[in-house]
Amino acid sequence: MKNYMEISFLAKSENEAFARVVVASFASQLDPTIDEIADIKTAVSEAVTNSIIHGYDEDESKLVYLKCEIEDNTIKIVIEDNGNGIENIEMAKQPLYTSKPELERSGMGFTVMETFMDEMIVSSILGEGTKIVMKKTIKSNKREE
Amino acid sequence: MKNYMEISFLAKSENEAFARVVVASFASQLDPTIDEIADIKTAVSEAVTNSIIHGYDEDESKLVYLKCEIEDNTIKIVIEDNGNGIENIEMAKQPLYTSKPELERSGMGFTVMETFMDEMIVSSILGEGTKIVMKKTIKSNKREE
Amino acid sequence: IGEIRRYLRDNNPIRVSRSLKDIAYKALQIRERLTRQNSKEPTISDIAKELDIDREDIVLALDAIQDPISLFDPIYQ
Ligand SMILES: Nc1ncnc2c1ncn2[C@@H]1O[C@H](COP(=O)(O)OP(=O)(O)O)[C@@H](O)[C@H]1O
Ligand SMILES: Nc1ncnc2c1ncn2[C@@H]1O[C@H](COP(=O)(O)OP(=O)(O)O)[C@@H](O)[C@H]1O
Ligand SMILES: [Mg+2]
Ligand SMILES: [Mg+2]
Repeated sequence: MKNYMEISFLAKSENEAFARVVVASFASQLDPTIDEIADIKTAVSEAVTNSIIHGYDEDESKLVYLKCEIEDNTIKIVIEDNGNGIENIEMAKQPLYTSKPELERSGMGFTVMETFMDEMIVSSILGEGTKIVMKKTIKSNKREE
Repeated sequence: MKNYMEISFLAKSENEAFARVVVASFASQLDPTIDEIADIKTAVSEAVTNSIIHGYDEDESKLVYLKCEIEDNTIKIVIEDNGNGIENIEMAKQPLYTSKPELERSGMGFTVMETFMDEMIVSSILGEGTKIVMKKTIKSNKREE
Repeated sequence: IGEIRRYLRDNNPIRVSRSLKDIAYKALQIRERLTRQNSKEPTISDIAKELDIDREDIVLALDAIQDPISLFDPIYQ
């Protein structure tokens, strides 16, 4: 199976739940389990929240870009912003590292994305923006019944 | 309240259900009733189906474009394709008119959109594509409580 | 082979499609109850509050029990 969609939306916190459901609904074509969809939704939430809070400093006039590609049983999700960018990606990916401790961030966003998805790649240019590419293969629909 | 999103997706029939969930879930920010959500979903389904079947003759490599804008209690939905276009819009809008009777189309798509939404405007250029603009104001969240 | 079958059955995780239907039926029950209680249709937030899930998730769930979309029905029903 092959499918594709892309969406952009304002960097408003209300749109985080929206983005999660958009991806969940697109991914549902792969007939995932509840756990698999929960993993995907959590990873998307973390990435979108990062774009809103860190990328755009909550400037609600900016846009977050999301692309989904399905190929066979794998969904590839790309989340991008044209925001602040990350100076040191290795440091940012460390568990518990956060540049906004004052907002009571947990610093676990990247760790969650890496744990819940099969693959996660971060690329970023300071002052230009950040792009997260995540992949997950839905294995469960290969079962015999 | 103000919000905005735009999405594009392949002209595959699977994406009709996806598109209506995307719009309905965006519209849920206006706190509609289940009935109001059903109206919006039905209208979006009709417009997206038209783009896939009539605009693109089911060429799944083409893209359907959808934009949603929320302002106060009104949602504006724009659905566009770069497909065949409509020669005579007035005729196309007539109840029961269909150019594809062989596909057992009902010819009621435009009538449904007009009935379920507060406003519907069709524009089209033959050989270039079709654009449907629909609006609906959600009244239920104006209720006193 | 019987054992493998049983293993597969016992470890057959719940499909999302199934759980969405459960949520949707619950949402419709809550709608019935609230409509009776308040003599008006509840909004999606009213229902979301009772189920303690996002409005968007209820929309997704309700779509899972939608009749196969019929382009004929809405007008004539
Ligand atoms: N989209 C982004 N734009 C700019 N900086 C980001 C972005 N995403 C993550 N970061 C940086 O990486 C750090 C770690 O991110 P994360 O693991 O999600 O933790 P948290 O969001 O709790 O701070 C953030 O504190 C921030 O400095
Ligand atoms: N996006 C479109 N591109 C080209 N033609 C269209 C499009 N949408 C509608 N039409 C034309 O308008 C007619 C009426 O549309 P509709 O009321 O939805 O009925 P039906 O889809 O059942 O034919 C179609 O048969 C088709 O000729
Ligand atoms: Mg984070
Ligand atoms: Mg039609």
